[in-house]
Amino acid sequence: MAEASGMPLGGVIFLTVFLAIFGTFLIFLARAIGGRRTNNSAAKRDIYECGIPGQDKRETKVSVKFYLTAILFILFDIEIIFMYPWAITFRDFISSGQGTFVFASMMIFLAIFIFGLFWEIKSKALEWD
Amino acid sequence: MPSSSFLTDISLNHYLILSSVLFVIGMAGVLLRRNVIVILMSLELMLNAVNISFIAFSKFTQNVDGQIMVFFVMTIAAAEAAVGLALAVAIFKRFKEVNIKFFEHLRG
Amino acid sequence: MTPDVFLFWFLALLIVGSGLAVLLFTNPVYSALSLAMTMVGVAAIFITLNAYFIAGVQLIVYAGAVMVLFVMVIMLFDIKSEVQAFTSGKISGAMKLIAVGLLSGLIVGGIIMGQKSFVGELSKDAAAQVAEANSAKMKRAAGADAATKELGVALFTKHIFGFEALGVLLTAIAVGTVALARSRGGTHAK
Amino acid sequence: MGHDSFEITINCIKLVLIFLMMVQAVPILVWVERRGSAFIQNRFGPNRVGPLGLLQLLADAVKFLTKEDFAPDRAIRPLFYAAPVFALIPATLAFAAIPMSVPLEIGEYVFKIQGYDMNVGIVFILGVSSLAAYTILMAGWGSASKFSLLGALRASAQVISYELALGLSIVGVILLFGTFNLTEMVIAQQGPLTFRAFGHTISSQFLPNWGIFYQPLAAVIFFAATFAESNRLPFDLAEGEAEIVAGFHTEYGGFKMLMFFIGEYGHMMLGSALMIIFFFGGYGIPGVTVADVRQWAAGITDSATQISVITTLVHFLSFMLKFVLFLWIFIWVRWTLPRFRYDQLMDLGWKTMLPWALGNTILTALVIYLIS
Repeated sequence: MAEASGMPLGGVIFLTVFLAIFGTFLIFLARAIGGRRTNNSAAKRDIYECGIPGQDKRETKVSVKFYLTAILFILFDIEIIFMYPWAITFRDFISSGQGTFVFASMMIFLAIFIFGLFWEIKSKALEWD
Repeated sequence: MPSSSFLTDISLNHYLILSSVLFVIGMAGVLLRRNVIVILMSLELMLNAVNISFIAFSKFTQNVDGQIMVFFVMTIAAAEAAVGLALAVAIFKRFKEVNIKFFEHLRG
Repeated sequence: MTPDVFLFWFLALLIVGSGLAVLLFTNPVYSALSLAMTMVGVAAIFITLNAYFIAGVQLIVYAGAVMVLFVMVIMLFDIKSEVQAFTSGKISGAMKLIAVGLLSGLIVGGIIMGQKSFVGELSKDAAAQVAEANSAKMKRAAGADAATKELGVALFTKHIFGFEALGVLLTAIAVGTVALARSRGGTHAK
Repeated sequence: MGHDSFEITINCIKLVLIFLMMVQAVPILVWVERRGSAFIQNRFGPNRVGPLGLLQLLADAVKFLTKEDFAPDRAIRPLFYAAPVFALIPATLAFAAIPMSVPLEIGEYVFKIQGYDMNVGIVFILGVSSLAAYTILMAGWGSASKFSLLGALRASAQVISYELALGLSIVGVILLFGTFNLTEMVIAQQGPLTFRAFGHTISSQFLPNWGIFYQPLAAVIFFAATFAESNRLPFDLAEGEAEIVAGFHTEYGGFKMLMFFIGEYGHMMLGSALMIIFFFGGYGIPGVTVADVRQWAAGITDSATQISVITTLVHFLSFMLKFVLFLWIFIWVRWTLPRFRYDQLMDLGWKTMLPWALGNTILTALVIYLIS
């Protein structure tokens, strides 16, 4: 029992820890080997900009579309996740004679999904200009 | 009773204690923090704590219903986060404020 | 110390630590990132409880979608770290802390006291059951995702109404949030 | 991790080896990309250092290492430095779950040629690779530059938009195989192409039983979505010299930049590997089954260990051949197709690929329902 649950997870954790240590080591290695700062002007230490004073991110105007996209992504993502257990059991349901019922219930779900998607498209929530 | 068996025998109780500790952290967050977004995050923390105990019960009673409940809870939590953030952002856009104290003035 | 025990304590520490970090960081970006870490830890706990599919869903939905939305909103609207992150008022704050402490004491104490009653019996009975179920699982080890199939079957027979209702709920929320997000304030954040 | 310390050690070494393989592949891919683009555009490309310019890789690595480590004053240091480290993790974790060959049997030990066998392979891979959005957001926010922030928001919105189409196209694949497990999928794709419908069996001697013949639409959508997921042309809208400079890694240079590259190429490799597993028979060889290969190996040698080693090696080579082919397609497309505009990209993801993937799911379910 210990093996069944411990094996893949132990590998994942080992790899994560290894990667974190390895990555940190690389950063420090690059810091140690890398060249030293010779030019120490304010312009060099500033963020990237094409010849004018650097603009902080706080003055940046950002479209709310990004956040709307993220919200819609969450909702549709969950609906897609709901299809996974359905997809994996669909053949079993068919062979046990419940295929019609499960197929119909998923089609109702998909109809709601498609209605939502087309409403978003029609309401121009997904329009980028 | 912290004994050697408490440390080495992982039973249902361990998962329940973990779950309750996480729940309390989430509740402290809801009560103590003032930023609406952090309060929403603490709510997610509480829901996660409940999910742990659902899954633990599901395993120790060999009943898959607990997992389905978690599935539903996750869905509703995500929906709640979406609506909550949409509300917080709508208020923030208008009043530039995320402090929970400020929200008192929104009545009427 | 078997690997499972080590994993549990490691993950419990990770979860409680990053959960506390959510509470204690005054900068919401760090709070959100530590909450994402908590979510990943909870997913790992689900794997130790053999709920593989739910662990994956936890990663995809919570860590991959909900927390990304939180981080994105905090970055998009540049919600700064607060000067006064915690509620003001020493007395009310203390009262809240006491309430939290009492509740936590109650829960943990209740569980530990109740070890011999309901919970204890359950976990003892369950140990035998788990052994039984595991021996059954060994026999059909070929079907690696038997547990997930079981979940699917239960979802589409017993809980079919909840499933359809959630579909409606999600669509309603998709419509509602879009309406809410563009209600007023123009199309730009500032 | 295993039954005894020997097995645990081997499994850990295996994980490290998989990671090192990915890291080693990056400079080679960069070289192939530069030479390949030069070939496509009728140029020379790097050809001065070493034979065919191969030592250019080494020179580049040395150059990256000796660059000054630099962070802007306004940057949020913890996030700025953590982002490249995090960039390594999602792609590697997901790639380690890919089965690359038949298990190796030495004595009583069975070693899988994959990092770990998550029994919900696809769900695990999707979940882990969806964590890549944090790297982008951390880098964008940590740099404190407006170009980085805009690039990060663009990149993460793009990544999550295409995750929908990606996830939905996989539903058809799961319906087809009825499993989440990648190894079982590969096993299901062995042998000649066989359709079973209404009690008849139609079999072809020439074509292998690959997923692409059942799910061509899903394959196209999946492949296109992996391009967007790995932020590569024609979907590399996170970068753009004229608008947002280098996107979320504007402020990065030297080795930190290289680590982002490893992450990007890691996603490319993951996309190719998944493409092979889902639609091109995994490590299987067309027209030959694993049993055939084992029999052939038994004709060469008697030792059971050697038979197993040969079988594993042959299938590993088959996997690698397909893998390299798909990586080349990734590079080829980059230098052939023009870029999209951002609104076109979002339109393609939400209004074209998502409905088509939905249609594919419904069609697959309908066909499976009708023929059985």
